[in-house]
Amino acid sequence: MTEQQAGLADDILENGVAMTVPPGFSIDRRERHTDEYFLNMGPQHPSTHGVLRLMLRMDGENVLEVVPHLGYIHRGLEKIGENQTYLQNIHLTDRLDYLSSHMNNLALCLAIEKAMGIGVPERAEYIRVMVCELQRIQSHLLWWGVLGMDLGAITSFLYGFKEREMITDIFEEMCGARLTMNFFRPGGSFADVPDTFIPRVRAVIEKMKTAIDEYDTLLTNNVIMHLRTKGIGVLPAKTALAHGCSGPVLRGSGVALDVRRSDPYSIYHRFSFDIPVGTVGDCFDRYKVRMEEMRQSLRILEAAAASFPGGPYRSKKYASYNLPAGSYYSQVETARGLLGVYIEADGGPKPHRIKYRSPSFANLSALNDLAVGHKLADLVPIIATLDVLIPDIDR
Amino acid sequence: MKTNAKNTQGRVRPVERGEFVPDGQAHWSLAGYLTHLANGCLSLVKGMGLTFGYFVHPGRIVTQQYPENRETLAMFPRFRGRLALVTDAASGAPLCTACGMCEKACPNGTISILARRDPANRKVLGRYLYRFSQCTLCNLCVESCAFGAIRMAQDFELAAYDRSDLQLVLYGKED
Amino acid sequence: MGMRHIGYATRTIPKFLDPLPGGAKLVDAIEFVVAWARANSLWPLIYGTACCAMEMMSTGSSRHDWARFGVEVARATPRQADLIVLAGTIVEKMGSRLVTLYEQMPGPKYVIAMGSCAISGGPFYYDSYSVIKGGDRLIPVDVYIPGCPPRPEALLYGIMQLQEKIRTEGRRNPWKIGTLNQAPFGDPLAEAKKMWADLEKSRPAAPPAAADAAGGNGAIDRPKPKRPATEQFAEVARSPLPAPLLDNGTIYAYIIENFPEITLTRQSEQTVEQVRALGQEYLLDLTVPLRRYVELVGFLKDSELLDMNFLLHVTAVDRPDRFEVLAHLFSANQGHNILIRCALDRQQPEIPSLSPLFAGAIWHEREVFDLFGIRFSNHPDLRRLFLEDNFPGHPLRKDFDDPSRVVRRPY
Amino acid sequence: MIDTSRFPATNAIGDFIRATLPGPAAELTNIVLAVLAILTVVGLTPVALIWMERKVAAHFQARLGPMRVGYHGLLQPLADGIKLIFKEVMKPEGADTFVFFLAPILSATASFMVLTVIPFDHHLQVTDLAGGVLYVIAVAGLGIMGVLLAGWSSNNKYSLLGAMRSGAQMISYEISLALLMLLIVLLSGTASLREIVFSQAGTVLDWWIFKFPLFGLVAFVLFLISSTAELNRAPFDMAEAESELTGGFTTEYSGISFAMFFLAEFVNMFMAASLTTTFFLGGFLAPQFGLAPLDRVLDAIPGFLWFFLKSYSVIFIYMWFRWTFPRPRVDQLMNLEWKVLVPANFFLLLVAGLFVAMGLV
Repeated sequence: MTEQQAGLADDILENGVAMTVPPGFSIDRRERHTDEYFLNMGPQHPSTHGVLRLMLRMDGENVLEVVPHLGYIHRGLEKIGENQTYLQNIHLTDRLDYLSSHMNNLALCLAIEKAMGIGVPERAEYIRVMVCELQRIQSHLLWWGVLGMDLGAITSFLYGFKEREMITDIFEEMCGARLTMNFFRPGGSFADVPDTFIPRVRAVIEKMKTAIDEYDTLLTNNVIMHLRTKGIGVLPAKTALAHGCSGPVLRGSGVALDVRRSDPYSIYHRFSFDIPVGTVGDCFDRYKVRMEEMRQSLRILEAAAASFPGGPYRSKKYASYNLPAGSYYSQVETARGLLGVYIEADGGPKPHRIKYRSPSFANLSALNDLAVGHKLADLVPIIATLDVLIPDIDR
Repeated sequence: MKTNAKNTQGRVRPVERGEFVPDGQAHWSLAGYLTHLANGCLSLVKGMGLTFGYFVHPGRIVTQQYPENRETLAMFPRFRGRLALVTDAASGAPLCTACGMCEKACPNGTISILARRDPANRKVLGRYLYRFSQCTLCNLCVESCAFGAIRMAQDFELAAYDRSDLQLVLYGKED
Repeated sequence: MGMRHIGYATRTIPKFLDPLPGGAKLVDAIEFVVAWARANSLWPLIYGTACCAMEMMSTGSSRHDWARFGVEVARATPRQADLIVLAGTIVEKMGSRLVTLYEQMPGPKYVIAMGSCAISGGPFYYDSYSVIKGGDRLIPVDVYIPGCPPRPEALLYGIMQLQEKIRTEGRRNPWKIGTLNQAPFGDPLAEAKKMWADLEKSRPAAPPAAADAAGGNGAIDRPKPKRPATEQFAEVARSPLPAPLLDNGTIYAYIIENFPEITLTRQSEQTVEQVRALGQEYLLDLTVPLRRYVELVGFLKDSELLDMNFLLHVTAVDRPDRFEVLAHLFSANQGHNILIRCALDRQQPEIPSLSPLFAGAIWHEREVFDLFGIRFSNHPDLRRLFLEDNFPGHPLRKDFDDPSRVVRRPY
Repeated sequence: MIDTSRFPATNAIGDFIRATLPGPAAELTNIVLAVLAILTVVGLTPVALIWMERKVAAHFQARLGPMRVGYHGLLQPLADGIKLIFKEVMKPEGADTFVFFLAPILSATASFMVLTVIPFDHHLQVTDLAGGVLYVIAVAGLGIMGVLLAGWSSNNKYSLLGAMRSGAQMISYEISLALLMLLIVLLSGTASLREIVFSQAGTVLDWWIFKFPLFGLVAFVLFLISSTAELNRAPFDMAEAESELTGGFTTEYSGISFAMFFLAEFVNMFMAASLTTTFFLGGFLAPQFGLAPLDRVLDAIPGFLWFFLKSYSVIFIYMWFRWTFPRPRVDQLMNLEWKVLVPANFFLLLVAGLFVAMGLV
C-alpha cells in the first residue's frame, strides 16, 4: 500500500503510458491494450503476517502472477552468528522462527552435541520432546487463530489465544520467558522443569481435547470455511518437493515427510504418533493436517507425561563449547517444517559459518505456483495456510 | 514410502475432508444440492451456538484486568524482567567481584563492568552499567556468574519516556 | 512535526476563543476534554515486524484484552491510526517504509518503541549490517518499553504511560514529542570503558575512609567472594538413534564408483572404510570439481538407490583463498543427507545454477548471490534477495566492512 | 381491518403546537421538531451501537471489552468521536478533492433520510408516505453512491477495488431486499410502513414472521442475510475486507471524514434493523400472547420502547453473525445472491401470491 509506484521509477513511456514492469515478473513489458495492472501488497499489510511484500500482476480481481519481495526484516543473523560463541548463538536462534523457539534452540544444540559427542540424560530428552510438542501446539494455535482472523472470523483469533496462553504460562514458569526462551543447552537445558510442569501439561491436554472440538465447530466444519479453502491453492506433491517445501505444507500435498519420523532425533522414535497427510494439496488439506497434528502432539504429550522420568536434567557443563573443525548438520521438525542448522567449525569458540535452513523460506518460494489463477481474496487463505513467518525467511 | 525399520510406530493417515461441500464439480441433483445447503446452514447455526455459549457464560471470560489487579499480580519466580545485583544480606554490599564474566557472556554488549582498585590494591566493582535498552533477557549472564552476584528481577513496569533512562547504573551511581 | 499535524480544529479554536473574556478558561476546558478523548481512544496501526508483534497480539487476546483501554480498534491503514507500536526489529529496507507509514498517519500521532530491537537494535546492535539501531533514528518515539519482548502487561503499562503523557498535554504543558536520535552510533561498551578510565584518572586518590563513603566499595566490610555450590552434572554417553536405511559408507562407495574425482572434505584418508569408521553421525561432506557439480547433483537426484529428491539448501562459505558453494541434499524417503562442496575462484566466482533440477534452488542461489556475490550462470532471475539493489558489497564475505552500518563487537 | 382509532397518528406535542400556533407556522415548527428528533436518533444510535458492538464482541470472545473509560467503558464511543473530530484530515495526492469530501457526507445522508418514514411509534413518524416502501428502496440506494465515489476519488487501488466490490454487492442484494419487501407488500396489501405495522396487529402469531406459516420465518432469515450484505457488514464486508484490502474504500479517509462513514455504517445498521422490525416483528406493537392480564401489562409499555427493543435484538443478531462467521469470497457472495437468494425470493413471492389468492392470510 505504501509504495504503488515502487519499481517504476525509470518508466519507459510510450505515448505517455508507462510500459516498464516491476522487477521479477515473467513479462518484459506491459501490453498496451490489456486491463492488467500491478498491485503492491505489503510490507505493511494485515494478511502478509509481518513484513512480506508481494507485487501482484492482476486482471480485475484475478491474480496473474505473484512476485514476493523479501528482506524487510533481514537482520543478518548468520553474520552476527559468526561473531558469537555457540552458546550465544542459541539465543539468536530464538529470533528465527519465534513461534518455534524451543525447536530452533534444539536444532543448534543437537548440532553442538553431535560435534562434541555430548550425551543427553533421559529426563532431559523427555523435557525436550514435551516442550517441543507443547510449542508445536502453541504455534498451531496461533496459526489457527490468525487464519480465522484473516478469513474474517475474528473470534477464532481470540479463542486460539485463550488456550495458547495456558501453554505460554508453562513456558514462562519453566524458563522465565514467554516467547524467546533460550532454554535448551547442549546436553539438556539450563534449568530443570518445576514441579508443576506435569500437572500443568495434563491440564493443557484435558483442555485442548475439548478446545479442538470447539475449533472444529467454529471453523473447520463451517461451510464458508470450506468454500474459502477447498480447491484453493493446490500444490502438487512434485512441485512441493522441487521447491523444498516441508512440514504441514508438504504433508498437505500428500508427502509423508516428517523429520521426527524419517530422520529421528532426541527420543521421538520411542513415541507413537500418526503423520496426517492431505490428498488434494489445497488450503483445506494443509489446514486439516495442522489440526490433526495438534491431536497427535497431544498423543505424544500424554505418553511422555505418563512415563516422565527423574534424574539429572543435563549432562556435564563445559566452560566453553569449542567445536572441532569440521562441518556439522542437524535438522528438526519445527511447527513450520524442516529446520536445518549447518555449522562450519574451525575449532574455535565461534563458528566460521553458520547457516539456518529455514522451512518458511522454501515454503514461500512455492507461492507463485499456488496463487496464479485465483482471486485476490484467495491469497489470504493461501498465505495463511503456508504459515510463513517472515523473520524465519529473512533471518 | 519406505521407513526406518526400527521406527514403525504410528502410521501415515490421510485427513478427512468432510462431505458437505463436495470437492470438484459434483453431479448436480436437486436432492444433493438441498442436502448440502441444509448441512451448510446447520454448520453455521452450530458455530453461532458456540459463540452464544460464550456470550451467556460470563464465567468463561478469561480477562485479567491488569492495572486493577496489581496487588494480586505476581510474576513467576523465574520470570526474566530485568537484571539486578544480589547484595550481601548483612552488609548490603554487592556480591559482585568485577570478574567480568557476565560482560563476556552477554551477546549484546549490555553489561559494562567498570572496576577500580581499592586501597588494598584489589580489583573491586566500581560501577555496574546495564544497558537495558539493548538487553534481550537471555539469562546467559546470570548463568555465567560464578558468585551468584546477579539475578533476574521480576519487574515489568519499566516503560520510560526517554531512551537514556534505560541505561541503568546498578551500582556505583554518582552525580 | 509542526502545527500542521495537530489538526484544523485544534489550531482554530484558541484563535477565536482566546481574545474573549474567560475564553482562555474555555479553551483549557476544551483541551482537557480533547486530551481525555485522545488518551482514551488510541487506535493502533497493524504494524509488527518480529517477535514483539506476537506479544502485541497476546495483549489483544482475551487474557490481557487491550480493548479495556479502548485500543482494540486496530487499523490496517495508517490514515485512521493514532498510535504506531514499533513491534520488532527495523531494518534498513523497512526503515523508509516506516517513515512513509508515519507520514501517512494524521496528527496527533504517537509512537511506542516496544522491545530492545525497536529501542536500540537490541541483539542486532553489534555486527549487523542491516538493522537500524533504534526506531527513534527514524521517527520520534514517545514511550520506550524495554524487554525482549516485553510482557503484555508491560505493553499495557507503556500504553498507560502514553495516556498519562497525552492527558497532561496542553498549552501549559506543551506536548513534547520524542526526539530523533541523531547521535552517531558507536560501540557503547568501549565508550563506557574509556569514560570510566578518564574518570578514574581525574579522581583524586582518596583516603580509604573517603573511598568507602563514596562508593561503598572499601576493603573493610566487603563480603568475601564466595562461590555458591552449583549443581554438578555427570557426563552422559550418547544414545544411538535408529539408523537410516543406507549408511554413509554405502552411499560413498556408490558415489565414487561413478564419480572417482570426488574427495572427502577435510579427511586424510579417502577410503570407504574411513567413512564407515567416522560413524553415522558424520555428515558426508564431499568436494566435487566445478565441472562435474551439476552432473553430480543430477545424478544424486535421479539415482534409484540414493533418491535424493529434496534440496535442503544452497549456500556458500568464505575461505581466505576461495569460495565454496555448498549444496545440501536430503532423501525425503530414506532420511540420509549429503553435502556437496565446490570450490570457486575468489576473484570471479561463478557456478552453474541448480534451478533446472530444483525449483527451490532459485531463491537459495539468489540469497548466495546477494550475500556472497557469487554468480550463477543460467539462473532465471538473478537479483538480490534480501538487500536493496544499491547495497554496497556482499556482507557475508569475511572481508566485508562498512563502518557506516556495522559496529564491530569489541570482544 | 383493525381498529386504528386506538393508534392516533398525531402526538401530544404536535397537537399542542398545532393548537397554539397558526397553521403554516405550526407545520414548520413540527417539521423542525421532527427533523431534530431524527437527528437525535441519528446522533445517539451510533454512540449506543458502537458501545454495544464492542461489548457484545468482547463477550462473544470471552473477554471484557472497554472497561476503563466510564462505567464499563460507556464513554468509549464519546472519546472515539471527539478524537476523530479533532484529528487532522488528510487528502491523498491526486485525489479528487470535491468528490473525496462529498462521498462521506452522501453516505451519511442517505442512511439518515430513510429514518424519516420509519414508524417508531404510532404517533412518532415524520411522515407516512403511501409508497413508503418504494421510498426506502430508492433512498437506501443512494448510500452506494457514497461508497463508489469514495473509492473512485481516493486515487488508491485498494479503495477502488473495495468500491467496485461494494457496488456490485449492494446493487445485487438490493434486488433480493426489494423482492422481500414486495413480499410483505403483497401480504399486507399496503406499501405504507405504518399500515404494514397495523397489518400485524393481534397476537405474536399475527406478525409476518409467523403469520405467513413457515415461509415467514424463511423470509425473515433471508431478509437478515440480504440486509447484512446490503450493509457491507461482516461476514459480507467485502468492501472493507481488512485482511485483503486493508481498509477498502475507506483506506484513504482519516479524521472526521472517516467518522462519517463510521457513523453511516451504524445508522445503516439501525435502519436495516428497524425495517426488519417493521416488516416482520410487528413494529411498535407490543407482543400479545392472548392472555389478557399479561397482554394488558405488555400493552401498557410505550410502543417506541418495544420498537427499540425489537430493533436492538435484530442488531444483536447482526453482531452475532459478524463475530461468528468467516467471510466468503466476493464471487461466492454473488453466487449466493443470484443462485440461492433470488430464486428463493421468487419462490416465496409465488407462494405468497397463492396464499393471498386463496385467502389463507
